[in-house]
Amino acid sequence: MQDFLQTEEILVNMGPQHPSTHGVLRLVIRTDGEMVRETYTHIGYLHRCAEKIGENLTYKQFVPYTDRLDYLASINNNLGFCLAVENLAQIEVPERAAYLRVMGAEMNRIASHLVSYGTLGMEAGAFTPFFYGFREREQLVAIIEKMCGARLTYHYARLGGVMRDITPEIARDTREFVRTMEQRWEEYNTLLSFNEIFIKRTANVGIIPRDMAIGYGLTGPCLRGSGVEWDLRKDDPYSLYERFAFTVPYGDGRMGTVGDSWDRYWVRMVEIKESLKIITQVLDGLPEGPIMGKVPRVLKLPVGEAYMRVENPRGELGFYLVSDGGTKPYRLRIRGPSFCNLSIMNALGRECLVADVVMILGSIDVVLGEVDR
Amino acid sequence: MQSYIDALIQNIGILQQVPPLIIYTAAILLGCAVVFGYISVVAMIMIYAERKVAGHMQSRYGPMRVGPHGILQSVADSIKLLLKEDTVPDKAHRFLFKLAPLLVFAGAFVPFAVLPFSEHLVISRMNIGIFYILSLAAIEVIGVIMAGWASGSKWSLYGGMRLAAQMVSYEIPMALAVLTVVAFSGHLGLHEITHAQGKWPWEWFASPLKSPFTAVGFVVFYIAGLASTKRLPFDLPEAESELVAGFHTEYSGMRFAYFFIGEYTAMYVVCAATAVLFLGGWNGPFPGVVNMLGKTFFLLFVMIWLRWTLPRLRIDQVIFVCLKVLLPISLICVIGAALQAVLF
Amino acid sequence: MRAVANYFRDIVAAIYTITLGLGVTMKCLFSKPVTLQYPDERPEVPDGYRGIHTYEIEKCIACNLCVQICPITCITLAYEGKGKNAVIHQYDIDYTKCLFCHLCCEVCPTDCVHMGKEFDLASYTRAECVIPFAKAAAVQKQE
Amino acid sequence: MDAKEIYTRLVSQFGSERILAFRDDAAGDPFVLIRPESVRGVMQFLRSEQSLDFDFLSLITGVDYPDQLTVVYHLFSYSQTHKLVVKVELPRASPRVDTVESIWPTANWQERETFDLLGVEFVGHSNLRRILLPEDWDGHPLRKDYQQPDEYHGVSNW
Repeated sequence: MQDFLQTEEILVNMGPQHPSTHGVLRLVIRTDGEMVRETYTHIGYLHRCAEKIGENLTYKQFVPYTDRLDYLASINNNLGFCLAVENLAQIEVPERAAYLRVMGAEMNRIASHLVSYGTLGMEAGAFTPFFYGFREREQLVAIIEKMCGARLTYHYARLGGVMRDITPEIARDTREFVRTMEQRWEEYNTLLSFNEIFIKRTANVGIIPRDMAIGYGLTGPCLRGSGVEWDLRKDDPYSLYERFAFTVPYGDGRMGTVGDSWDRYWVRMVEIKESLKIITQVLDGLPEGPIMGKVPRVLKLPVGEAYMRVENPRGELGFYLVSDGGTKPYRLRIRGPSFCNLSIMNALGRECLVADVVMILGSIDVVLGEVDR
Repeated sequence: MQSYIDALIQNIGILQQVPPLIIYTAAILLGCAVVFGYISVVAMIMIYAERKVAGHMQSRYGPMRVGPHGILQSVADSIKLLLKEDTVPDKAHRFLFKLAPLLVFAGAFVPFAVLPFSEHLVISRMNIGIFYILSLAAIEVIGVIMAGWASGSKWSLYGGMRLAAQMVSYEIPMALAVLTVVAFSGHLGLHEITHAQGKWPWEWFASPLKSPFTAVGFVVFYIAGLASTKRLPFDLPEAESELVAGFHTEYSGMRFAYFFIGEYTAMYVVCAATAVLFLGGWNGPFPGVVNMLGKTFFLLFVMIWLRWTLPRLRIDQVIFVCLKVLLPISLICVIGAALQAVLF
Repeated sequence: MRAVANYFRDIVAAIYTITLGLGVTMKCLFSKPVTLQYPDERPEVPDGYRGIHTYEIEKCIACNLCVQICPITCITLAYEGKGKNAVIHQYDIDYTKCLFCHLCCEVCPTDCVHMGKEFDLASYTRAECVIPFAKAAAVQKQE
Repeated sequence: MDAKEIYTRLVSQFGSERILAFRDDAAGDPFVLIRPESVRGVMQFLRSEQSLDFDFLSLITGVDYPDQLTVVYHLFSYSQTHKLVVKVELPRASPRVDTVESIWPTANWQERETFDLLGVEFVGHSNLRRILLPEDWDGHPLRKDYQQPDEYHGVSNW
C-alpha cells in the first residue's frame, strides 16, 4: 500500500517555447504536485556575442547594435553607449541634444513599462491590460517614429548628439499623449493594479528582501521594489537629468511585504507617471541650439577605459569600454540589467506554486535580448 | 415529449402499423440530431460573440475577414478543425485519449433533455430535473481528467488535476445554492421551480424582494457555474500563461473541437439553468422562448465580460473561495431559505 | 479578530474592484477600436521614415562611404571611373541583413541614397530580398 | 571615499605585496591592481569593512590582453556611494582566480559568463559551467585568438 500511494516529483521544462517566458528562456522546474521545489534557469538561446561584434566595429557602427540588446528600450541603450564613448573621447554634447536624449529615453521608458504592464497582466490571466498597454504604446511609438523614423530599433541618440531635431508637430503630439496617458493611467489601475484578484496574485509573492536584492545585483524597479531608494538618474545624474524634478518611487509593502511582486509592479507604474513629468519639463524648457556636437569623422579614443552606467527601464545598464587608441574598442563589456535581475530566479523559484513562478518572472521583467546579448 | 409522440401515432394512421419501439427510437435520434444541431449553432454564435466582444473590449475589431464583419469566421474555423490532421501523441493512451473528448461533450450534451425553452418546448419534463443536470454535469470532470492523464503530457496532467480539485469542490456550493430555491418551490422539477416564480423581475428568485437568501444563492450558483465551466477567473485547468493549454494541449482537429464545443455548451447549460432557477425561466413580458433565450444570452454575455476583465486566481485561492467563502455563505442561505419558506 | 475583519474586507474589496474593472471594459466596448485593417487600410507613414531605400543613380559619385560605414556590409557597390564620371554597375542592398540604421544615408556626400516609406518586403527566397538599385535605375532609364 | 583613499586603506591593511598598484594616469576610471591569490581576502574586507561597505558588485569581466588576462571587478557601495575598480592580472595560459560568489551572490552568473566567454577559471565556484553558449562549445569567443568554427553540429556558421 505504501508503495502504491507513493508520489513522485515531476521535472517540467518551462520553455524555451512557452507562452510566458518573455522570449526564449528555459526554466526547468522540479515540482511536487502544484508546489515548485526548485527552479533552474537556462539562458543563451538568443546569444549573438554582441561584445565580440563590438570589438570588430567602429564606435559609430556599434550604436545601432545597442538597439538590439534591450529591444524594448533602445534609446536608453543608445544613450548608455554614446555616453560611455563621449566620456572617454571628451566629446561635448550640446544642451538641446541632451534634452532631446532625455525626452527620447523617458518616452522609451514609458513604452517599455507599458509592455511590462501588459505582459504581467497577461501572465495573471487578464488579457485586456495587454491590449490597453499596447494601445498607448502605439501612440507613443508613432511619436518616436516621427522623431527618428523607426518603430522599434530607434538608433536615436548618436555619438555627440541626437539624430534629428523635433518639430512643433511632435511637441504637440507629445503633449497630447501626456494628457491622454494620465487619464489612461487611472484606468490601468482600476483595471489591474488595484484589482483584488491581481493583488492576491502578486502581493507576498516572490519577496526579495533588501539585502538579497543588493547582493544579487538587482537594479532598477526590482531594486527599488525592495525598498532601496536608488535611481541613477537622481543619484548619479547623466545627460542633464539633474535639471528635472521627479520623485523616485520605491516599494513600501503597501499590499503585502516590502519587495514582493506587487511592489515591483507598482514602482513601474509610478515611474510611468514620473516619466510623463520629465517629458513635460523637457518640452517646456527645451533650449535652442545645435543637436550635434563636434565629432571627428574618424573617431579615435584615447587609451584608457571607462565604465558608464545609465538607468535603463530594467535597471543599471553599464558599458565597460577599453580602448587601445584605435578606431574600434579593444574590449566592450555590456552589463545587462536583465541578466543580473534574472540570476535571482533560481533563488526565488523555490517552495512556491507553479502559478507564482510565472508571476515572479513577469514581475522581474526581463528582456531576453539583453540577457543573452 | 412522449405525449406528443403518442398523439402523433394516434392521428397518423400509417404509424400505427410500425412497432412503437422503432418510432420511439427514431424520435429519440431525431431529437438528438435537433439538439446537436442547436448546440453546434449556439456554440458557433457564442464563439463568434466572444471574439467580437473581446475585440471591442480591447479596442480592436476582432474577426473581420470572413464575411461582413467576420460573421462567417466560426464556420471557417469549424471547417478548418474538421480538415485538420488528427494527431495522437506517441506517449498517449490511445483509447482513453480518443474517448475523453466524447465524454466531455456528452456531459455537456445530456442536460438538454430537461432544459426547457418555454412552457411546452421541452424534451422531457423530468421531475428531478435540476438534480439530473447537476449529476450529469459531473461526467465532464471524468472526461477532462481522462484527457489530462491519457495525453501523456505533464502540462495536460496538471490541467486535469487542477480541474478535478476545482470541480469537485465547487459542486458543493452549487448544489446548496440550488437547495435555496428548492426550499421555496418544494420540487426538483424545472417546471415547478419556474412556476414558483412570477412574470416580473421582483417575483424571481434572484430578487432580494422575493427572498434575500435565494438572491445570494443566485450569485453563489453563478460563480460556482463559472468555476465548473472553467471560465475566468477560474480557468486554471487551461491557464494559458502557466500550463500552455492545460488538459487539451495535445489535442488537435476534431477532437479539440469536441472540447471546444463541449465547453461552450456547458456554459450555455449553466446559464440556462441559472435563468430557470433564479431568473424566472420563460416567465416575462415577451413570448416564452424569447424570455428564456434573452436571459440565457445575457448571462452568457456577463461570462464573456468577466473573462475579458479579470485576472486568474491561483489554485489555493480557488479552493479558498470555494470552501471558505462560498460554502459558508450557501449554508447560511439554505438555512435561511428553509426558515423563510416554513415560517412565512 | 483581525483575520475575520480581513476576511470580510477582502470579499467586499473583491466585489467592489471587480465591478470597477467591469466598468472599464464596458466603457471600452462602446468606444471606437484603434486598430487598422492592415492590408486594406495602410498606416500613415511619417516623413523621414526609415524604410526601404531609394537611390538616385545620377547623383552617386561612387565614393564608397556608405559601403564602409555600413555595420554589416549589406551594400554591394561596383563601378568604373571616379567622381562625377563614375559608371555604376551595381548597387545592391541585402535586406536580409540591413539594420535600417540610416548611417549610409547620413554619410553620403551627394545625398543620393535615402530611406523611403516602403516597409513591407516579404518574399519567398533570400535572393528576392536583395534589391539591385542600379539595375532598376537602368531599366527605368530605358523605358 | 575616492579611489586613492581606498587604495591607501587597502595598502595599510594588506601591505604592498598584495595590493600591487594604483593607476589613474589613463583616461577614464582609476583602478587598483591586486595579486590574484589575495582576491578573496581583499574582497571580503571591502565588503565587510564598515567604512567601505561595498555591497554591490556591479560587474565582473575579463579583458584579454596580449600578455595577460585581466579580470576586472566594478564595485559600488549604496550606503557610502563610492566606487572602486579592482583588477587582477592572470597568465593567459591558465587563468585561475578565487571565486567571490560567497561574498556577492550576483557573482555566480557573472563569473560563469566570464568563464564561458573568456575561459577564466573561478576556483571554488559552485556551478562553473557554460551559461550563454552550449555546453559542448569549443573555445572561448572573446579571446583575441579565437577562431570561429566553420560548423556546429552540422550547421554551417556562415
